[in-house]
Amino acid sequence: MDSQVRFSGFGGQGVILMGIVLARAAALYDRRVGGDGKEVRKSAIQTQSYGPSARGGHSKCDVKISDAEMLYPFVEVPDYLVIMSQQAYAKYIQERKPDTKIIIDPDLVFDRPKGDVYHISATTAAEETVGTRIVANVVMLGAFREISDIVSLESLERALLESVPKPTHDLNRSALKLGAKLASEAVEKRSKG
Amino acid sequence: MDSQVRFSGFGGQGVILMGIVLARAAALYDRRVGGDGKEVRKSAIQTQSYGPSARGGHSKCDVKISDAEMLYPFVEVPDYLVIMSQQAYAKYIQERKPDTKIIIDPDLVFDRPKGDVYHISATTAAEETVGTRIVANVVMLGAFREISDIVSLESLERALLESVPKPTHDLNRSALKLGAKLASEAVEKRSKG
Amino acid sequence: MEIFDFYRKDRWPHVFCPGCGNGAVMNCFYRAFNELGLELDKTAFVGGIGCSSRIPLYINSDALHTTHGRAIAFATGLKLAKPELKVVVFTGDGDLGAIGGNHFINGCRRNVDMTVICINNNIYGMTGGQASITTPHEFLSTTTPRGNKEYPFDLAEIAVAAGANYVARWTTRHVHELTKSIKAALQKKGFTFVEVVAQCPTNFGRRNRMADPTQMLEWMRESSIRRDKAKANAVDHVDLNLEGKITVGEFVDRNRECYEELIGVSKHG
Amino acid sequence: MEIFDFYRKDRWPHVFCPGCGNGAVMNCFYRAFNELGLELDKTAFVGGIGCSSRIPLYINSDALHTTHGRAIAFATGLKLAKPELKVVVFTGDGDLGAIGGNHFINGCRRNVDMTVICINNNIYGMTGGQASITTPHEFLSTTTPRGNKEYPFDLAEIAVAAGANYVARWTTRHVHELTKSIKAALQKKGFTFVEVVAQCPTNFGRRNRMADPTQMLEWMRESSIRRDKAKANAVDHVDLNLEGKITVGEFVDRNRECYEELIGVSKHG
Amino acid sequence: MKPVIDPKFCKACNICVYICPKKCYSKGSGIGETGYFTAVVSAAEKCYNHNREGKLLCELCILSCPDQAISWHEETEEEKKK
Amino acid sequence: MKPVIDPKFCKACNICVYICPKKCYSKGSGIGETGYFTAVVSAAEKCYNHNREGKLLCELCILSCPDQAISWHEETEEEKKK
Amino acid sequence: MKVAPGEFFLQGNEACVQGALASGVRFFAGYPITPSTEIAEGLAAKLDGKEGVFLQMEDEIACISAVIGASWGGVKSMTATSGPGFSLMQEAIGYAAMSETPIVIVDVMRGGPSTGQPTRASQGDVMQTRYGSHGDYQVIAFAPASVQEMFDLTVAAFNYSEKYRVPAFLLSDAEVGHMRGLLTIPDKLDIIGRKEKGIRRSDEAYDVPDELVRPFPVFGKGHRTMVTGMTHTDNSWIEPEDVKVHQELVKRLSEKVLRNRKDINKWELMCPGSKTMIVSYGSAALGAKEVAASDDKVGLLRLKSLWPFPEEPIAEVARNCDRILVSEMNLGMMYSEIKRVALENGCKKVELLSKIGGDPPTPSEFRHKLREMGVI
Amino acid sequence: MKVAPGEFFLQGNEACVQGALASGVRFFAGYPITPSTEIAEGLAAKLDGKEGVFLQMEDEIACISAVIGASWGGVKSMTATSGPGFSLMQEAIGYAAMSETPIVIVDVMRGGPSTGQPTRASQGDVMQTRYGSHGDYQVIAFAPASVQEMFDLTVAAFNYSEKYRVPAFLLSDAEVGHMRGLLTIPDKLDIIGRKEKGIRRSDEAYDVPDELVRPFPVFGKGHRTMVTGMTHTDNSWIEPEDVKVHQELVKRLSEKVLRNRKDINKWELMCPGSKTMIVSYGSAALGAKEVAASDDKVGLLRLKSLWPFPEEPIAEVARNCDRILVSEMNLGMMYSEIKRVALENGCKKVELLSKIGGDPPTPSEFRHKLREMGVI
Ligand SMILES: Cc1ncc(C[n+]2csc(CCOP(=O)(O)OP(=O)(O)O)c2C)c(N)n1
Ligand SMILES: Cc1ncc(C[n+]2csc(CCOP(=O)(O)OP(=O)(O)O)c2C)c(N)n1
Ligand code: SF4
Ligand code: SF4
Ligand code: SF4
Ligand code: SF4
Ligand code: SF4
Ligand code: SF4
Ligand SMILES: [Mg+2]
Ligand SMILES: [Mg+2]
Repeated sequence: MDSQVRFSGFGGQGVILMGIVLARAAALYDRRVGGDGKEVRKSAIQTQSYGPSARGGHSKCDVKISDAEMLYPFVEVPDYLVIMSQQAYAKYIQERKPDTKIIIDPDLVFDRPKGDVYHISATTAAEETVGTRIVANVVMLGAFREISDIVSLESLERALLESVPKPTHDLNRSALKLGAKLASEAVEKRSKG
Repeated sequence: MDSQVRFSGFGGQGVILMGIVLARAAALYDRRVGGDGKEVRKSAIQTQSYGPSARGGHSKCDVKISDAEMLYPFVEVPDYLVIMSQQAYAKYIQERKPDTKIIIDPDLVFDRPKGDVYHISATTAAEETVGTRIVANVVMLGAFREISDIVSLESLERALLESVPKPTHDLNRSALKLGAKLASEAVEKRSKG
Repeated sequence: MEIFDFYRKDRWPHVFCPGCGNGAVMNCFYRAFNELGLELDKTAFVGGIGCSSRIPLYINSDALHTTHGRAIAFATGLKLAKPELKVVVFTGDGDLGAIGGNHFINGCRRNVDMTVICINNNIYGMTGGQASITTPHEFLSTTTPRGNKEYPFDLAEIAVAAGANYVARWTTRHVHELTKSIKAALQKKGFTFVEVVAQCPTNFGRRNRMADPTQMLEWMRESSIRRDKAKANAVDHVDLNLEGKITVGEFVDRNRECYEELIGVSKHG
Repeated sequence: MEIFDFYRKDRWPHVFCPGCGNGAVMNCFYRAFNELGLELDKTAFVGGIGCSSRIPLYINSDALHTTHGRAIAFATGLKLAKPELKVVVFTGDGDLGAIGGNHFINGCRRNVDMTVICINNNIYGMTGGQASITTPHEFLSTTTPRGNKEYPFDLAEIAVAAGANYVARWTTRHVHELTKSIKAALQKKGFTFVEVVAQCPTNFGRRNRMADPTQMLEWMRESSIRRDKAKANAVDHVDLNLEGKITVGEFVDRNRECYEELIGVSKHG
Repeated sequence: MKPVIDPKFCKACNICVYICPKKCYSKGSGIGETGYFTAVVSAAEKCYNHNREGKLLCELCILSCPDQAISWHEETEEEKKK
Repeated sequence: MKPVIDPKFCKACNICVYICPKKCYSKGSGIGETGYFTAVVSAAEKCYNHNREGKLLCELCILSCPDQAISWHEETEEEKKK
Repeated sequence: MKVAPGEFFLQGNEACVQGALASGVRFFAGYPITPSTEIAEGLAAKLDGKEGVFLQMEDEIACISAVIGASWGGVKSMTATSGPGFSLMQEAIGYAAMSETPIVIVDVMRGGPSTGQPTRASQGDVMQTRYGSHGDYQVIAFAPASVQEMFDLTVAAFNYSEKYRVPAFLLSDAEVGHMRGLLTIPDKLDIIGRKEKGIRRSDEAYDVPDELVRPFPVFGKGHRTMVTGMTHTDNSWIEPEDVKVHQELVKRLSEKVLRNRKDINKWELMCPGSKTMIVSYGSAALGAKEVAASDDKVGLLRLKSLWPFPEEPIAEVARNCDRILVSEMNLGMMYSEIKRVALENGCKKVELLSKIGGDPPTPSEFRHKLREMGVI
Repeated sequence: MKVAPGEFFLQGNEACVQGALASGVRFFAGYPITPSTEIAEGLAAKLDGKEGVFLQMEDEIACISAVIGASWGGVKSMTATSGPGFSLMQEAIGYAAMSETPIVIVDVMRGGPSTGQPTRASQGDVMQTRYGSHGDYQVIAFAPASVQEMFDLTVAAFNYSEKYRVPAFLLSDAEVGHMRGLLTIPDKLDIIGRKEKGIRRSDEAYDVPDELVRPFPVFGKGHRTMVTGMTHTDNSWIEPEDVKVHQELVKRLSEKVLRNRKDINKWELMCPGSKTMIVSYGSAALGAKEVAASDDKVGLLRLKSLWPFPEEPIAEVARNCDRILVSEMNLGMMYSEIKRVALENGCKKVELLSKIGGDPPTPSEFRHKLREMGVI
């Protein structure tokens, strides 16, 4: 089975990193032992929309994860759509299926889409809880993992820590956990609401 | 009917000019009135072997003259082969038919070909008679015309004078005449010998 | 003319990063152009490819956004075909001095009447921060991860040696001097060249401990030295490059006849 | 080593016209190379396209006869790939200064160890006499039938401004001085440049009332002026160009570290 | 005259804050329309051009602002009194 | 030592005639093997290097000849006497 | 500059100069290269600054860049070169196509690859003309085979370049460029002028359907034109990331040339009914002319234009003959295209007479080949 | 420099860097250009002067010139660029072909013509790769469609370049170059070294028939080599006017590539028996993979090498199917070649799915097209 994920936001938020870490985790580490005792591998490809230089504007990063060999590696319509800015919302909200799970940061996205929507205040939470909005993307990634359960927390964490400077490892670990927490709260709230 | 003419020698002798003047004469001026009272035109094309810059070595200039529209403008095997250096002799003597008329300057060509050969000492004659070997090519052209009679003397002279600087007109006229004279002598000698 | 008569306001905010030096050069250019009373419809702007080279597209006039490095060559044809036009080229250190180096020196030599403004941000901004021919010795870039081992060009000195009529260099920390030099360049016939050392916080500053644009302005202030002073100290320009200084000032101001005058080109409207 | 150990005698007489200046430069080069005791098998010769650029093919050594204008770029790759080779470039005013201008100035700047000898005959010899970037003002050529309206480059001054380690200019009327400068250039590390103003009687002389090669040598003798004298009279090089003078002498002799040293390239045999 | 920042254009580079010799500008604190913390004119009355007619002085801010976000405006009567 | 012209290489440019300060060369008059009027060494005995051993002097001719047509040779006993 | 009508004896390259002048060329930038140099030299003598500008530049890239720049100044402009210079011009040729700048480029072909044979003829650049620059674009190219056609097709290149706002090429070769022969300049020539924005004329250029070719906004006339080689909208704002904008633009650039094939393509047909047809162009077709004139088993389709690819005349010939002999002075470049069209149209035997090295195939060589094929 | 075997998660361009290092690249000269720049940046980090040289130069012409020069110094050398830079390199590419210099050129294709779409993928340079320089020559070109192939085919490009002394290309695109995925570097790789004159090794390069490929005389080893882009004899003396010498040389240059098609060409075949076959390559083939895997009416021939033109696998496919759908991210470039071969082999229906603008064709778009064709 394939999972198709799209992360979007504005330049500088680290949206691309989210996709890289997810795909890396799936491709390198998220291997389970199958029924026949053999290692079952996933294949994962990350692609991105690549604008000129680092000049704000919207930014998009796609990840496709497959249990079998990857044939077509691009996301056609995402199963998961993570949106971290109003601009990105406007641009990417159309490309979804009825059952696409949508995860937004409600402090940065002003519109409120209909459907299977999760509100994760990653930016505010990052600033308030771990002290810097720089890791808002990691918070969101943690939340995404909790909601999607596409990869294990361990492999995601391992891929994450390989991709960020050593001195920030603790910070990033906390951010990932914080995301998971926000997600369970959101899920709970939804199931209640 | 087509006439195919090849002039050859070394760079600096003015071999190309010979061909240009002949072709120009044929193309522009050598028009006779035909049986039906209409002007009969020839078509004439001049082509050349074009080496890098003006650095000695052999030099070749072809002229093809046709009574009808020109189809294939390159000389395959010449009807007339004019040779003004030993190097050119070595290079071009092979490409001829049994009846190709060969005209050589015997002071510059050391070999003696067999066949229909005319010896025209154009260079020596130019130096001795008109005072400069610079016009040896024009002397040779005059001789060639006399032998071949492909174009009229008038049209050849007109084309020649258009192609050389005004102050040299008399010189060139004399050279052309000198050539004609050398040619009649050579023809005479041959018919005798 | 207000600034947004000169620039295409409908394209604002422009694409340049926060703090990018291009904007300051635009301000000074507009100021000089306006104060001279020049007319937009009698002026054409030409750019190559690069962040800096995109400025012509923001100006409310005819703009020729060309290929990388060839702006001066395009401008030469345009100017000679329509000599009544004033022609201004916006270019970058990479566009003018790397791939376009030959057209640059030949432009100076040929002396066709045009003003060339080179925004030298010491880096390839548009492509994400590779070293350019003006990246200072030992500075970092994505293609010099161990520090730049080459030494930079002194574009202004080369323009002098190649024959330009007017040559000046300033930094974006010298907005008034820059404005004055742009004016001088626009007024003089022949090939005139103004180089502006400008900040690229995103791709040059960030890798060289000057991520904040104001740090870059401060660096320029500290490194600048007037050319007359530098000359008095008898250091040749290559040595100056070795020291990482930025010589600023007017480098040359002469009156060689421009190419159009020399060939007697007539204005065919 | 006799001269015809150095040159490929089986290719003689060479293709150059009677009286062509290329031959004198070849003599001086052989002399310098031989007197320094350099070895043919440890040297590679690179040329672009042009009469002058064909000299490498006549030398009894490895020769890279390249594309028009790019000899320095080819030589740069060759040298960096095989640093133990001595690399010498033969080029012409068109090859080096017109189409190759950018590689020329960047070569000077980058300072890869090589010696570049430019035979400046003020014309495109090979293609039959079109103006080049060094054709003097008002001189005739097939593309300047009313006299050249452009002003020439001063290649040696540009090399100085661009950063070459050694720069000298002589004419073929200065065979001894030329030999000495070629020696100096071959001995110095880094980018060294020797420009030789040379006669092209066929395509420059003939159109400028100097069809006889000796007239050209005489013209060079009369027009030459030592650079120190010229400098003392405080005329800048552009003005000198205007006057049609040929400044000769050593222009610069400095010891910037060469690129191979800077990047610490190791000799991989 | 007083300088005014257009929040639609300001990209919060803070060059104005750095360059103004009279410290008329300060860093912004709230997120602007464009998502940036746009700078603010915090002390227009200190500017050389405060209550001044005719040719403007200094202008370092306007010439240096990369985003053409600063422009001159008439002061209100109240501001003039500062 | 004396200079000798190789008629297979000489292209008759007459640079040697022009350049020699001692007028050792003169223009040729007869057509050579290559079709050129090759120059001739007409007064080798005037050369700085006439009857000289060791490092050669002057050499303007040899360095200037475009066709590598001039080379040094031992003089014959007879020539040495000139 | 006016060109006097009459008869002249000229070199092919000189006839091209006359054609350019007759078309109203006002700017030429060139860099010397054998065997095209006479075109530059001829225009250097004529364009003296008063009636137009001749500029020799530092390299071929500068030349074609200046030529494009000059065209935006509203004048007809042109360059001429040969293989090595043509290769250097490729980037800017793509720019001219993308920016829809009318310019004329003459390539007098010599033997390649690389420096190859500077003084000898070839037809090795015909595919480069079509595909030499990166990306999708279409051009117009003519292939003269005589002094007269050097003139006529130079005029055609200028005309179609203006009409469709597309770079147009004259693909000559060292033989045709250096050949001397008669040129007749007629009293009246049809010259198409710039399809200028803001000016409506009863000009042929305006026959072009407007949805494909836009009027040309000359600089300095208040249009506030933006010209760019980036993907751009119809009002020239750059949109380098927009899929739709790119598709519309690039497809239109191709379509405006392809859809007008009928208008552009030119050819000569000899003995059209023959069961064996030679298809050739330029110098390579001259030997075939002689053969077709003398042998009625053999006909000739001589292409005077190579791009846009003349599908129709080739298809027509293919439908009516048994076999085709393609002749070119390269290793078989147009051959594959011609073969494809021939196969599509039911002609299954398509052979190649390829000759490189500088000499055009002779009538004898054609006959030899035809004999081998069992035709004669 | 050794490359560690193992599994890595990398960008396509980074995998290319690894492939180059694994092949033993010792010289890289580059000029930044999107979307290829990561290749230069990656090699800048690795080639520090000790184990090889990284050089950023003044332009792309200088880069490829230096790369050729370095190859004559005996080292494996390479450059990487995209459309505009690729166009500038064309003259020197012809020189490399003519001088038989082994070099590798990576073109990460973006949308053209001209500056076009710097950040978006295309396949608009495939014909330019074959025909971009003047004159007749042949090259070798591979088209990767995954991160792994960016590695594998870089190695192949180096190997075949050495084996046949010919410039070899990696024709990637912005999607494949920027895609991140798994790369497996095996423990052992087959690497072909320089076929050096004076040194006989039991190296695969020596399998090449000697009458076509000459041993390579590295500079500085006393060979007194002459290298030239002019027409030259076998001992490298220039003979620019000699017809025979030119014919022999230029034909050999082509033949050594064309005759070894079987050795060089690589492809992937899915559902070979299908009556409808898609023929595609690179990014454009990815959607087709999904379709062919899920629908047994449709097969796929995915070309991994484009030049020399893979006649044989296409002919084979054409002989066994009813119709072919060619899919490419240009307006139909390989399409015409494929159609010719298909027609020759009796397959008459050849259709095109062309998509430009940056996005590779999706499986849905393939299905839509196939439905239109009445296949599914
Ligand atoms: C022929 C070619 N090579 C490379 C590029 C890629 N490119 C685009 S902009 C640029 C560098 C621009 O640098 P600079 O001129 O300094 O402008 P900046 O962005 O720094 O203002 C490069 C290399 C290109 N567009 N064309
Ligand atoms: C790209 C390219 N453009 C033009 C030419 C034609 N060409 C060959 S040599 C030459 C000029 C050579 O002039 P220069 O370098 O001064 O050498 P010279 O012959 O004067 O010694 C030219 C323009 C070429 N070979 N390649
Ligand atoms: S990358 Fe640098 S030069 Fe380009 S817009 Fe950003 S700051 Fe300015
Ligand atoms: S053309 Fe000039 S440079 Fe070339 S060989 Fe002749 S004299 Fe020398
Ligand atoms: S300088 Fe301009 S853009 Fe920067 S903070 Fe101040 S007002 Fe905003
Ligand atoms: S004009 Fe000067 S003093 Fe006034 S706000 Fe601007 S920078 Fe400050
Ligand atoms: S200089 Fe040399 S080539 Fe010239 S005439 Fe004297 S010997 Fe002969
Ligand atoms: S060495 Fe000097 S003096 Fe002797 S022949 Fe030669 S030029 Fe004359
Ligand atoms: Mg820059
Ligand atoms: Mg020259």
